[in-house]
Amino acid sequence: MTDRSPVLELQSVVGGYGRMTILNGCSFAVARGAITTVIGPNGAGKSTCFKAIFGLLAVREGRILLEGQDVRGASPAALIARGVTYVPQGRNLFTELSVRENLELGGVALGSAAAMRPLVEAALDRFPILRQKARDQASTLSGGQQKLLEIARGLIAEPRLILIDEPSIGLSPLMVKEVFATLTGLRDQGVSILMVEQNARSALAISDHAIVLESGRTRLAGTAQEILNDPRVARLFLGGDAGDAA
Amino acid sequence: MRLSATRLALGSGLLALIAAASPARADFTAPDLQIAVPAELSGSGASVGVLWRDGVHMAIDDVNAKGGVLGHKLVATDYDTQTNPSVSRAVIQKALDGHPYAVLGPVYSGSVKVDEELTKAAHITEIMGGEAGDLTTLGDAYVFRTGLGQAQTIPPVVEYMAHDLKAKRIAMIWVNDDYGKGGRDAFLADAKKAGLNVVADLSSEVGQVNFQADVLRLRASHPDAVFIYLHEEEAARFLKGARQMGVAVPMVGGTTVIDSQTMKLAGSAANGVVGFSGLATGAPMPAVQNFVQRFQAEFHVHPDHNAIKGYMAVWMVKAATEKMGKPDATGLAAALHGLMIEPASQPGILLPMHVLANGDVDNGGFMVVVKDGQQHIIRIMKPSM
Amino acid sequence: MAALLAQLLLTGLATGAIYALVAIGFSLLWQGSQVVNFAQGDFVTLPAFVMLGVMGYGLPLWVAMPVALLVSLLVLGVLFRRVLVQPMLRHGVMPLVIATMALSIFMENAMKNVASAEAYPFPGLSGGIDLGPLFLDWQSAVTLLSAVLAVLALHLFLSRTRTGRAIQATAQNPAVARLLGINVDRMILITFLINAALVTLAAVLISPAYLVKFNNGEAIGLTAFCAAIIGGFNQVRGAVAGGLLLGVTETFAATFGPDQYRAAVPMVLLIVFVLFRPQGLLGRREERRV
Amino acid sequence: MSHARHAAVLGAALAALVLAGLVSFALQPYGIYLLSLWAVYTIAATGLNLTLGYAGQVSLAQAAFVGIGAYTTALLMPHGVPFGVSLMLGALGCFVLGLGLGFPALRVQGHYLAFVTLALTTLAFLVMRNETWLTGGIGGISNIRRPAGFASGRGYEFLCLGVLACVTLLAWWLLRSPWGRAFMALRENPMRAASLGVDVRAYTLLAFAIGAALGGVAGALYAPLVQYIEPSPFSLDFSLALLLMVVVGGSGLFLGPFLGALVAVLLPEWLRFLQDYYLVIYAALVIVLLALCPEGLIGLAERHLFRRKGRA
Amino acid sequence: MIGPDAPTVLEARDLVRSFGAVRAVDGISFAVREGEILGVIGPNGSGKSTLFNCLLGQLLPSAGQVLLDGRDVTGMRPAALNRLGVSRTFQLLQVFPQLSVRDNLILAGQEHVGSRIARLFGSPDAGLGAAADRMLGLFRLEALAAEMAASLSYGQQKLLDAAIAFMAGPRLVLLDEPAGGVNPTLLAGFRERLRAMNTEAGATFVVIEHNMEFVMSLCTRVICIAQGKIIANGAPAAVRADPAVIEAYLGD
Repeated sequence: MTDRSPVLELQSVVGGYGRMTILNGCSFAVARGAITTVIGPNGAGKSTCFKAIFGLLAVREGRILLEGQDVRGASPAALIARGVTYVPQGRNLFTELSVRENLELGGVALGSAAAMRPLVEAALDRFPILRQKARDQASTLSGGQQKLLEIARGLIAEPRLILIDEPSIGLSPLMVKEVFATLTGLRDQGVSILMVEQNARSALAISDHAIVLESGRTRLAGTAQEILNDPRVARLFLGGDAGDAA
Repeated sequence: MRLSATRLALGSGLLALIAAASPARADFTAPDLQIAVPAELSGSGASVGVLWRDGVHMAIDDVNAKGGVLGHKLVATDYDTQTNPSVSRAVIQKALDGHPYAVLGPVYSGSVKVDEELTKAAHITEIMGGEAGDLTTLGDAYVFRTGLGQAQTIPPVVEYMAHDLKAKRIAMIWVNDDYGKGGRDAFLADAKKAGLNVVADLSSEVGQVNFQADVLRLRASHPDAVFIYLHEEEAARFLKGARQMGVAVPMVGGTTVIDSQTMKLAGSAANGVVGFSGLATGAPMPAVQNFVQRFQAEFHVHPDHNAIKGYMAVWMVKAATEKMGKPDATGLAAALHGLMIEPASQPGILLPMHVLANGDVDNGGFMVVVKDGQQHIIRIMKPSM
Repeated sequence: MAALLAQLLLTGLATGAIYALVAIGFSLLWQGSQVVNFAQGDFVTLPAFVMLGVMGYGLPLWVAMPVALLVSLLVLGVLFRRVLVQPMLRHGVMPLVIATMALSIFMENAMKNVASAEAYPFPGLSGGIDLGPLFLDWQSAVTLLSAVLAVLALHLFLSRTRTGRAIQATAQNPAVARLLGINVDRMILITFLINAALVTLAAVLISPAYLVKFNNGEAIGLTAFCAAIIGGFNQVRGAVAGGLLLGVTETFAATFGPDQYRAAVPMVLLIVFVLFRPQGLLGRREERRV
Repeated sequence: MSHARHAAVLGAALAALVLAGLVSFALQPYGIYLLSLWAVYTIAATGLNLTLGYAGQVSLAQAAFVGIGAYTTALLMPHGVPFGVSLMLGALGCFVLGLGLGFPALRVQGHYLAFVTLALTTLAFLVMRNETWLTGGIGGISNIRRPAGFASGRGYEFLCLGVLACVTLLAWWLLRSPWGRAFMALRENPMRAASLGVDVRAYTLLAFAIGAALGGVAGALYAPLVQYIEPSPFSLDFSLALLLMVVVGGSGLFLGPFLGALVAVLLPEWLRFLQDYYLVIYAALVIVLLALCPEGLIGLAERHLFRRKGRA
Repeated sequence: MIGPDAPTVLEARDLVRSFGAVRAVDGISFAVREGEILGVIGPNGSGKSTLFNCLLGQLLPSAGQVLLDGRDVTGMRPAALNRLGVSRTFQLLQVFPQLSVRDNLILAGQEHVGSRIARLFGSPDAGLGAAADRMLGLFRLEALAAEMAASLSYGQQKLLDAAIAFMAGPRLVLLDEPAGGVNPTLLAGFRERLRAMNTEAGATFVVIEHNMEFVMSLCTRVICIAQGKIIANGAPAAVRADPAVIEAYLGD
C-alpha cells in the first residue's frame, strides 16, 4: 500500500433537511483499502452524513474530497462513475423484479446489459445463495439475502469505495456474520469501505478505523481498537455513568 | 308532383343575380330590425349550431343587399347557448331584454323547450331548427319550425320500406337523445301501422365511436332493411362499420344519412343508402346548389340542412313582414300562420313553403339515394297546400 | 352461436387493443410522475388533426405520420411535461389532476376553433376477409396487429434495453433508481415521449373508424382510464389486460345487455374494481405508510 | 382563526347577497336571471367545497346531486307538494345518497375516489335519461312552475338569494362548529385525527352527505328557475364545471365558491369579444392560476392583501 | 412513588407481530401501573415502533393481547381507543398544519365532549376554550394561539404535538420520541411540563425515546427491547447499567 492519502475526506460539512441542520461541521477521513466504521447515538447524523457524501442532500458548508477532488454537489450518477457505491439503510431493492434483474440494474447507468453480464455472473459467483435464487422475485428473499443482494448489486459498478449504512439492522446474528465476512473480503481485495453501524462491537471488530459522531460533529476518531476500549463511547450511547458499569 | 321547374330556375336565377349584384351597400332609411340568433355555438351541439348561425347570417346579408325588409335593415346578434338549457334560457332572456324583432334559433329541442316559454310570454316569434315531434304540439303560437318535423319525415320512410322495398323485418338503430328518441318513437308507431316487424331496436350514444357490437347484433337479427336515425358522424361511423362487416341489406333513414357530411365521412360506405329529407343540400336544383356553393365559398365548410334551415328562417321573417306591410314584432307570428311562401317572391325560401297553423312547416321533401357520393332523387314530395 | 361469440371476441379484442394503447400511456405517466392525465383522450385527437392538416397540403399519410409523431413528441411529451406537469407537481397530485381537466377543456376547444366542430374522415382500410362464419375486416386486423406489435416493441424496449430498464427502475422506485446513478429526470421525460408516441399510433389506428372530431377524446379518454384502472394502474401489462378485458366486455355487453345502459359497463367495472380490487387485475398494491 | 375573521367572512358573504339583491333593481330580466343562476351555482359549489375543500374528499358527483334535487322538485311540485317541502325532500334524498357515496371514500382516496364519483355521475345520468317512466327521459320535464309569490324573475331571484343566505349561514355555522374542525382534520391528517378520537368514518360520510344535500338544494332551485329539466345538464361536464368553480374561487376558503360561481356565470359575458375562444382562454387561465396559486383567486387576493393566518 | 397496589392501566400479554418471516415484536409482556412513566428504549430496529403501533390499534398484532384497565382492547381502532382515554404523540410531527394552534388543541378535545349532535349545535369551541387556553399556557404557546400550526418552528410544533395529546385529559399517553429534534433549552422545560402533567393530571405515560438523558430523568421505570424481546425491566439507573442493555446498544 503505497498510497496513504485518504480516499475520502470530509471537511467541516454543514447540512440538513430544510430548516433543520443535522451536520454541524462534520470532519473525518476515510483510509484507503480499509474498513472505517461510523458509530454514534441515534440522531447523531450518521445516515445524513452518508447522504451528504452521495449527493442526496444539500451541503451548505464545507468540502467533500474524493481522492483529493471536491465532489460536493456531484450527482449520484457522477459518483458512481467515479467508483463510489452507496448501500443505504433498510430495503432498497426493486422488489417486483428478479434477483438477476436487480443485479443487472446495478450497472444500468454504466453500460449495456450485455456489458454487465460478466459482472453479474461474477456477483452471482460470489454469492451462491443469490445464484440459487437468481430467477426469484427479490421480495421472496429473506432479509439477510436481500441485504446481500443489495451489496452484490452495488459491486456491479466495481466501486473503489462503498458506503454502507446499518447493514446489520433486522438481520439474524448468523446473517450479520455473513455480511461482515463479505465486507472484510471486499476490503482484502482493496476496496475501501465506510460503514455506519449500531452494532458497534461486532462492527468495530472487523473495522480498521472508527469515528464517533454526536450531534452532527466528530467526537472521537481512531483505530477501531482504541474506540472499542474507550469508556466514553458507552457514555455517549447511554448517557450518565453507563460506561463505568461496562 | 310537378314542381315547376321554371319557378325553380327563376328563383335560383334571381338569387344568383342578387349574389352577384350585392356589393353596393343599400341605404336604409327605416330603423333596423334586431334579429336575435341563439345557437349552440359551443358544447356538444356546436357542429349543428354554428351552421345554423352561418345560414342565418348569410340570409341576412342577402336580404340586406337587396334593400332589407321593407327598407329596414336586419341586424343579427348571436348568443351562445353552450348546448345547455339553463344557459339557453339566460341568453334568450338577454335577447328578449333587447326587444328583438324575432328570435331565430336554437336547434336543440331541450333549449327550444326552455326558450318557448319566454318568447311566448314576450310575444316574440321564435323560428327554430328543432325537429323533435313535441315542439309544436304544446299549443305555443309563437314557435315555428324551419323544416319538416318528425311527424312529417318518418311516414314517407316507413312507406318506402313497406312498399318499395317490400321489407318485413326491420332492424333499427337510433341515437339516444331527443332527436333520435323522437324519430324512433315515431317510426315504431308508423311501422306498426304498416305491418313492419322490428326485429332489432338498437340504442346508441351521442358521440359513440364504436359501432361494431351494434353491427354484429344487427347482422344476427337478419333484417330485410335497416332504419337509421343517427346524427351525421355517428351515421357515418355506423355505415362504415356495417359495410366493413359485410352488411348488404338496404339502409334507410332520416335526413342525416343522406347528408353531405355523412357522405363525406362515410365515403363509399354511404352508397346505396336511402333517406328522406326536407330540403337537402344535395337536392339537384339550381337554387339549392347555388346556395351550397355560395355557403362553401363564404364559410369554407360544406353546409348541411341546418344551414339551409337557418337561411330560410330569415326569409320566413321577411315574407311574413312583407305580408303585414310593416314590421310588427307581435303580429309576426300571426302573419306566419297559414302563410304560403313562394320562391318567386322570396327567392331564399328555395322551395315553396307552407306554414301550418301549429307552427310546423311543409316545404315538401325528397326521397334520396346516395350513389357514388352524390344524392340522387328517387321521389319528390310536394308540400301540402 | 359459437361463430357469433368468436366474432364478438375478435371485435372486442380489436377494440380493446386501442384502449390498451391509450391506457398504457396513461399508466406510464402515472408511474413516471404521478400524473393522472384527464386529457389523455384529447392527446389522441391532436395527432389525428395534425395528420389531417398535413394531408390537407396534398401529402400522403406516410408523410403525415412522422410529422404528427414529431409534433406529439414535442407538444404532448416535452411541452406537456415542462409547462404543465413540472411546475404543478410541487403543489401535490390533486391540483395537477384538476389542471389536466382544464387542459382537456383547453385542447378540445382549441381544436374546435382551429378545425371547426365538424368531424373529418380519415383514410383507412376497407374490405376484409370472410373466414367462413367469421368476418375479419382489414382495418380491425391491422389495428390488432399494430397494437400487438407496439405493445411487444414497448415490452422489449422496457425489458431489454438499457434505457428501458432504467425507465422500469425509475417507475418502480425512483429513489433507488437515483442511487443507482439513473438520470431519473430523463427517464421520466422518456415515459412522456413514449406516451406521445403511443397516442399518435392510436390516432392512426382509430381515426378511420372513429373519424376525427374535436371532442372524440372524451369517450376514448374515459375508456382508457377505466382500462388502466381495471388492469392495474401501475403496470404496463395491466393496462394491456384491462384494455382487452374492457373491449371484450363492452362488445359482449352491447350485444347481450340492455343497450341503453351500455355506457354503464366500463363505469360499473371501474367501481367494482376500485372498491374490491383497487390494485387492478395485475397490479401491485400501492404501498401505504402508516 | 379568530372570531373577528370568522365574522368578517360571514359579513362579506351576506353583504354580497344584499348587494346582489340591490343590484337586481338596476338590471334587466337577463341580469336577474344570471344572478339567480349564480346563487344556484354558489349553493352547489359551496356543497362541493365542503366535501372537497374542507374535508379533502375529491368528488365528481356533485352534478348528479344537483340533478336529483332538480328532478325531485320537478316531480313533486305538480302533485301539490309545496316548493319548500320538495326542496327539503330533495336535500334529504341527496343526504342519504351522499352517505352511500361516502362509503367508497372510506376505502379509497384521492384520484381513485375521483374515478368512482365520476363513474357514479355517468350512471346517474343514464338513469335520468333511460328511466322515462320516472324522469320523462330524454324529453325532460317542461313547464315547471315556480312557487306562488316567486313567479316573476326578480321574485324568484330573491327566493334564490334567500335560500343562498340560509345555506351561507348554515355552512358558516357548520364550519366553525366542531364538525367543521373535524372535516378539516380529515383533509389535513386523517390518521392523527383518528388518534384524537375523531371518528373518521362518520365524518367522511357526513362530509359527503352534507355536500350532496347542498347539491340537492341547488337542484331544487334550478328546476323552477329554468322551468325545464332534462338529463344533459347534470352530466360529468357540470361536475367538472362545479369543481373548477371551487378551485378557481379558492378550495377550502369560505368565499371561494361565491367568486368561482361568479366567474363561471359572468366569464362568457366578459369574454364575449373572444367569441368562440372564451372556453380556451378560461381553461388556460385556470391552468395558470393553478400553477401560480392553487388556493384560487381568493387565495391569490389574500396572499397579496394580508399575511395569511388561518383558513376560513 | 407508585404503590405496588396502584391499579394496572395498560398491559401487554405475549404480543407478537410478524412481517413476513421477521418477528418485529416477539412475545412482549409488560404492565404499566397508574401514574407510572414507563420508558421504552432499545437500539434502532429493535421493534419499539411496531410495539407502539400494536398497542395503539394502528397495527393488528399477530398474537397476544392488549388490555386497558383489564379490558381486552386488542385491535381496537385508534379513535375508539382514544375515547377510552388513550392518547399518543407521533415520532414524526403530526399536527394539523392549516388549523390554528388553538384549533389544533380544541380539535384534540372536542370528540370527548358531549354527543356529536350536541357539538354541532353547541358552542364553536365545544366549551373547550378555557381548557385550550390553559394548555397553551402550560406549553408556553399563548402568543401563537392564532397562528397556523404550519408557521410554527419545529420545536414549537413538537410542543403543540404533545399539548394535543394532553388536551382530552387522557388516562394513558404514549409518547413516541417526544424529545427528537427539540433543542436542549426547550427540552428541560418540556420535561418539566410532562412531569407536571403526570402529577397534576394523574396521567400514565409510556415513552419511547432515544435521548437517554431525557429518558433517565423523566421515567420512573424503563424497559429495554432488543430484537423484539424485552431484555431489561426496572429502575432507569439499573437498566442503564445492565450489561445486557449495553451489549444490545454496542453489539456483541
